[in-house]
Amino acid sequence: MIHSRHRQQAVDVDAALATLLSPVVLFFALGFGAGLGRSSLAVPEAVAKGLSLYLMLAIGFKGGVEMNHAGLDPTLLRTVVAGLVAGLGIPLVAYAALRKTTALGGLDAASVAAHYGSISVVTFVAATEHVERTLGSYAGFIVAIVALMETPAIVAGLLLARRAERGKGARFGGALMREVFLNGSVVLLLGSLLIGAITGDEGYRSLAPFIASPFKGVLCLFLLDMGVTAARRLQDATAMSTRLVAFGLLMPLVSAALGLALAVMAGLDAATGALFVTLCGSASYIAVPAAMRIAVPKANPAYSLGLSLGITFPFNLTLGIPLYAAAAARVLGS
Amino acid sequence: MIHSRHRQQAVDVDAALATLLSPVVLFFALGFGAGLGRSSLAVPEAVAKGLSLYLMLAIGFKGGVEMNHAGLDPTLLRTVVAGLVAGLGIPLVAYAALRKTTALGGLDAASVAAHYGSISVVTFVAATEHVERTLGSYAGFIVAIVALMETPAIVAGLLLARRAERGKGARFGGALMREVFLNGSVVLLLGSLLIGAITGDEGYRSLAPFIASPFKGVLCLFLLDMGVTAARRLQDATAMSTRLVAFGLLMPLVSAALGLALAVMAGLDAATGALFVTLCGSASYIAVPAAMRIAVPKANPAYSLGLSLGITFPFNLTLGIPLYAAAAARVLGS
Amino acid sequence: MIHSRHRQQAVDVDAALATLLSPVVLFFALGFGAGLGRSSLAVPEAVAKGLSLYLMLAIGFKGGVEMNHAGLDPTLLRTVVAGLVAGLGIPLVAYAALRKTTALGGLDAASVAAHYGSISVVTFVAATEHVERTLGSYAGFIVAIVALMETPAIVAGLLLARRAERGKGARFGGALMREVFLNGSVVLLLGSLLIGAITGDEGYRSLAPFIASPFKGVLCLFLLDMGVTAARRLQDATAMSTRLVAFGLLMPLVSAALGLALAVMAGLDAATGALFVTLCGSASYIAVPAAMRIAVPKANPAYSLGLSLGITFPFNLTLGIPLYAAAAARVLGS
Amino acid sequence: MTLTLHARKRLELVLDAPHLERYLRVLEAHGVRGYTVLPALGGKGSRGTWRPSRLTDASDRVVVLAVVSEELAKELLVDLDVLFDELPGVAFLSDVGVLRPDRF
Amino acid sequence: MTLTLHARKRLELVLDAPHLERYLRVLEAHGVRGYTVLPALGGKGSRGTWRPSRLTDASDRVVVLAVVSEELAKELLVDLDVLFDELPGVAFLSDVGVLRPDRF
Amino acid sequence: MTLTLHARKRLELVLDAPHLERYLRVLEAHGVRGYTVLPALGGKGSRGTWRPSRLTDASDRVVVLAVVSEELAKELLVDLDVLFDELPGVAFLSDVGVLRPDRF
Ligand SMILES: Nc1ncnc2c1ncn2[C@@H]1O[C@H](COP(=O)(O)O)[C@@H](O)[C@H]1O
Ligand SMILES: Nc1ncnc2c1ncn2[C@@H]1O[C@H](COP(=O)(O)O)[C@@H](O)[C@H]1O
Ligand SMILES: Nc1ncnc2c1ncn2[C@@H]1O[C@H](COP(=O)(O)O)[C@@H](O)[C@H]1O
Ligand code: NA
Ligand code: NA
Ligand code: NA
Repeated sequence: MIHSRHRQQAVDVDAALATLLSPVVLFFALGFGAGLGRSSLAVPEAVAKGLSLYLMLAIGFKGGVEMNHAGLDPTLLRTVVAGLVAGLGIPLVAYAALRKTTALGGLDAASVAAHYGSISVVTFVAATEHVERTLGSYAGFIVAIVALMETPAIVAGLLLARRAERGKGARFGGALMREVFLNGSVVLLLGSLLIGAITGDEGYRSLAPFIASPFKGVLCLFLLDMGVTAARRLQDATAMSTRLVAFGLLMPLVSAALGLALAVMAGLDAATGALFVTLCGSASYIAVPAAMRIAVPKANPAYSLGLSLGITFPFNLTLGIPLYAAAAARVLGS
Repeated sequence: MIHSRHRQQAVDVDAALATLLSPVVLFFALGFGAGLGRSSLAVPEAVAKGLSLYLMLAIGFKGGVEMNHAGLDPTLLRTVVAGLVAGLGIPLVAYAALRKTTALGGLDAASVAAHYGSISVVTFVAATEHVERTLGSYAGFIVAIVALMETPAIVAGLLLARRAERGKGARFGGALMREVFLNGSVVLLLGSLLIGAITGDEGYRSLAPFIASPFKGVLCLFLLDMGVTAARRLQDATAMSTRLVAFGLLMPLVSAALGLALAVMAGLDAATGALFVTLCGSASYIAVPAAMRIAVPKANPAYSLGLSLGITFPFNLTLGIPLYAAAAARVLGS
Repeated sequence: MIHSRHRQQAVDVDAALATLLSPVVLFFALGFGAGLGRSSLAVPEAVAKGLSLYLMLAIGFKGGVEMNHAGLDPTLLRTVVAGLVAGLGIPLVAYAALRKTTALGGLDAASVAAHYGSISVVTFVAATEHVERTLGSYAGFIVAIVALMETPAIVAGLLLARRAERGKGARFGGALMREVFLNGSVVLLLGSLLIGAITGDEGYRSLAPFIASPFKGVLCLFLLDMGVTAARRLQDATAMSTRLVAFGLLMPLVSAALGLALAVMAGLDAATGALFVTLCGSASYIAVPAAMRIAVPKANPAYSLGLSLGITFPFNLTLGIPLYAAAAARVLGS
Repeated sequence: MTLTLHARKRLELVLDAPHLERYLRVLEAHGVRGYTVLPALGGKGSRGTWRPSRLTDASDRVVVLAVVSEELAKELLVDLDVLFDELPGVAFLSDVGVLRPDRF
Repeated sequence: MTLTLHARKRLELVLDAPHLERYLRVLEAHGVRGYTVLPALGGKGSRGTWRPSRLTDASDRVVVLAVVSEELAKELLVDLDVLFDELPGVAFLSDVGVLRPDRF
Repeated sequence: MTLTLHARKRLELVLDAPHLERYLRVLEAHGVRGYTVLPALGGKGSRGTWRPSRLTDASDRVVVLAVVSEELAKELLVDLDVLFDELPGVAFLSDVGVLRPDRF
């Protein structure tokens, strides 16, 4: 028993090392180092956005093709519920933690909380690489959960902001509703998933040389850019207190633990569960910032982006993902 | 006889359905829906332009390699003449139709007419996918015809604009001549065609992993963007009367019918003929708008782009192409 | 003897012709022609920068994988020294030549000299295509030399500028040091090299569909853009005297001859030597212009970019590379 | 020959891109007949320095330029002043002359 | 220490990108020694609202900024007024001070 | 209702992107509380016409816009004048009115 646990730990450490030394993480580290050293290395903004669209299209389509194979999974519905619980619950925990332990005001705390309740698509994509290598294939429907989990936290964050400033700071409205339910990444992920599910293997064969073969390389180039961006965000947020930094490092662990409990309840297998846990542990930097800007204009984006991009994202990419996967393997059985 | 026609129709309908449910069209529909719902989904302009260059380079090069195989085709010259007739004739028909049935002024009608006399490269590219699947391979030289047919309609539109406003509204000049004969898509298509013809199979082998394998995937991403753009153009053009909308839907059918007659005269096979008919039925949204802006500055581009991108392009992509291909198969024999 | 020299020359001419008629050079010529004719053909700036990053990432990574195979090469150190000598020596020669034969002032001559002492990554990439085809595989460590040779010439140019204007025109400082040692291309090349060396064959397998298969095609698209840019630079520099033009054509030959001597001393094989000679013969248009702008603000970039991009780059791409490779093959034995 | 210039006001706004629509609605409500939107690369204000946020346009700023009559400018400022309580943004007003008075 | 500022005119044009060359030719013809071209993202004018046309630059607009002497400004306006009959575009003129009078 | 406008100075700089940091350092040193940086597409000056240099940003220009008090403007001009001896760049100063005087 103890013996096998040792062996298991050795495997975990090997897998974690393999991930840390994978091109994907190394290119991120390269960008991060360049950014910290204020090198002139920079991926043009338009190209970075294009790469991000590509990754979402590819991951959505592949998920859809998987769903086409597997048919409707009985655990799908339970996972949807788990995703909703996480998306609405995590912001409450985050908000309470921020108000208790840091000096952030109500609006800023609400905005940051919304970021942590939502998810990071790139963290998810990087996690699929690790999970496929260590735990095998995952259920395609998890991509639908990715899209689904972008939104509820925005609503939670908004309600928190309203409570914080009685109707003044936070606004609902047409523009916001569009941002919440029709934001680009939700539409692209769900749309590609649907197209993958409709066109199935035939569609996959015709698109594979574009969305499958070069996928990992594109991810490397994208993470190079994410490294530069994360380093800049970290530097912009130099005003951040130690307590805020601690929040950025501990909150993902809290959310991931919650996610693991939910994964058990939803009856997920280890691979799919590891991805679900990663989603819970990750923080948004695309959909939520845009929505919060409209909904809570007086919140300062330097806090939320500094934390989600500058601290939590690098942590998850390097240490978080292997940790979440190892925990999921233990608890959900590999 | 009746029996076989039935079977033929069933085949047509199947092929049309297959095209409507192909990833290419579905991604267009996704973008179109996102655009209509005013989602924040957007491909950066620079990336969209880059994808468009890629498609032209790839289609031109592949056409050139085909020509290298086939040698000079005796029907090439006849097709050139057919393309010239279409490029000069369609604007006259379109102008007369617009002046008779809509409230457009002379300059605007001339500008719109020029758009319909020229061609849409993306419609052509999408048509090659459908045609290859249903009618087999086409003559590579048709790509030269694509490049050729961009230009004559501009001259026709210009003459119409001059007649409409006696020398005041429309200008010839160096900048315009460059736009007409050296516009980016003409140069890239013809240049890539030539390079493909020179380097032949050896060139093809070295470039295939770039221009052939991922082609369909790139087309999907590009059409996602075209969907968003087309929806925006349609919304910008809300001021458009029912009669203008009717023009946008019927004019391609008229042009395609003319194209079919010309394809018969030129002696084209079904696959090549289907592409020629599609070219006639399509309307420009790259070369002609740029040229008209210089040549007829007082024309309002909202009309021409609203019609060509907002109405005719979606129509052709979904219903037009299968229809043109079916008609070509019937008339030219499959 | 004479007989074999004839045969050798025939081989050289064939190889040169094959390079001149390769898609890579033909697409450059297409862009160059379009630029001279002032066609509207244009690759968006962001896309061009993205392609350039891709090429550096790919070439760096491939070099690193090669180094992983070969282990540390005993000639590496000698080549480093040779690169330093070239990077510091060529600017001195160039400066003297410019001051003797042209009317350029001290600051402008120093700036141009720095460009010629540094290297052009794209010329190098194009040369690898030619060299691999004609001389076989080269040592992966040469990519490290590429990165290394970007920098010393900047220092040399700066010292020349200081001498020319006693402390007034040229400045050292934090921004400049960053530009010199952490400029984007140095960081990306060396970083990718390192990642390739760390991840080796396994990394290569996972990234090959992105960085290896489509490489040549991407190079074609990039060179199309370089053609347009080079033509524009040439036109902007119409004020350039015949003597300046002569400098742009002869200086690469002088530098290449120096490079050949250094390659002999360093004991390089023909393929690696040909690339080293090409590096010496090429002139920078990315790293050095940026550094000179900060270091010697009063120098006019129209001269340096007109010469390096408008004259030397096209010369090297078409005639220079085959010439350098042939010379290296003769002298270093093929 | 000298042309007469007609006095108008040049209103210049710097605001966050996500709020552009709400600001333009104010302009439209007052019947402003022309304006131009320009991109900004970065800057500094009461909320610190910023640069474009790249993957999301949440921190992009734009400059809106509108040349209007003096009365219209005054009316606009009243409404903009209210908006500035809720949304970030700054406004500058200066004098310009225009050639075709009927257009502004 | 206070520096003297010299009075000049700031000419601002909003025009369609495809016609930029023709406008610049007018500036060059009058010997304008400096100008700057800025991109625009969108706007509204007599021909309705517009946004960049993406695949073609047919509907892109630019802003041209030129600081010139008063006489030169007057001369320019006369020619621009003629051009405005044929091409779309608007012009605004205002007062500025510059440090180095010999340059403008 | 009419709002009172407070008089301020609008400083506009056109400079080379690689030197932006050094110019901003001057602004920061004088305690400028707000500015906006805009991209430029091309232009002409004493060093000839230019367009963006694409692969390197060595020839890109930017426009810096800062609205400041009159005293601050004067101080800034003195320092900028010194900088112009060493670096390329031009400065224009004009009058503007602002709504919230405490911010500028
Ligand atoms: N005095 C100023 N001059 C020019 N631009 C300013 C000024 N103050 C603020 N801005 C711009 O307005 C933006 C928003 O200001 P704020 O909401 O105060 O951070 C800043 O990021 C600047 O781009
Ligand atoms: N009053 C104005 N203030 C600022 N920009 C304007 C104004 N009027 C027109 N413009 C700009 O000039 C462009 C062309 O105007 P127009 O030709 O009248 O449609 C518009 O799209 C706006 O970008
Ligand atoms: N009179 C002017 N009006 C507007 N912009 C100018 C003027 N003079 C110079 N500039 C801008 O400042 C840049 C640098 O000027 P220079 O250093 O004189 O070449 C030019 O490229 C223009 O973009
Ligand atoms: Na989360
Ligand atoms: Na047509
Ligand atoms: Na060199």
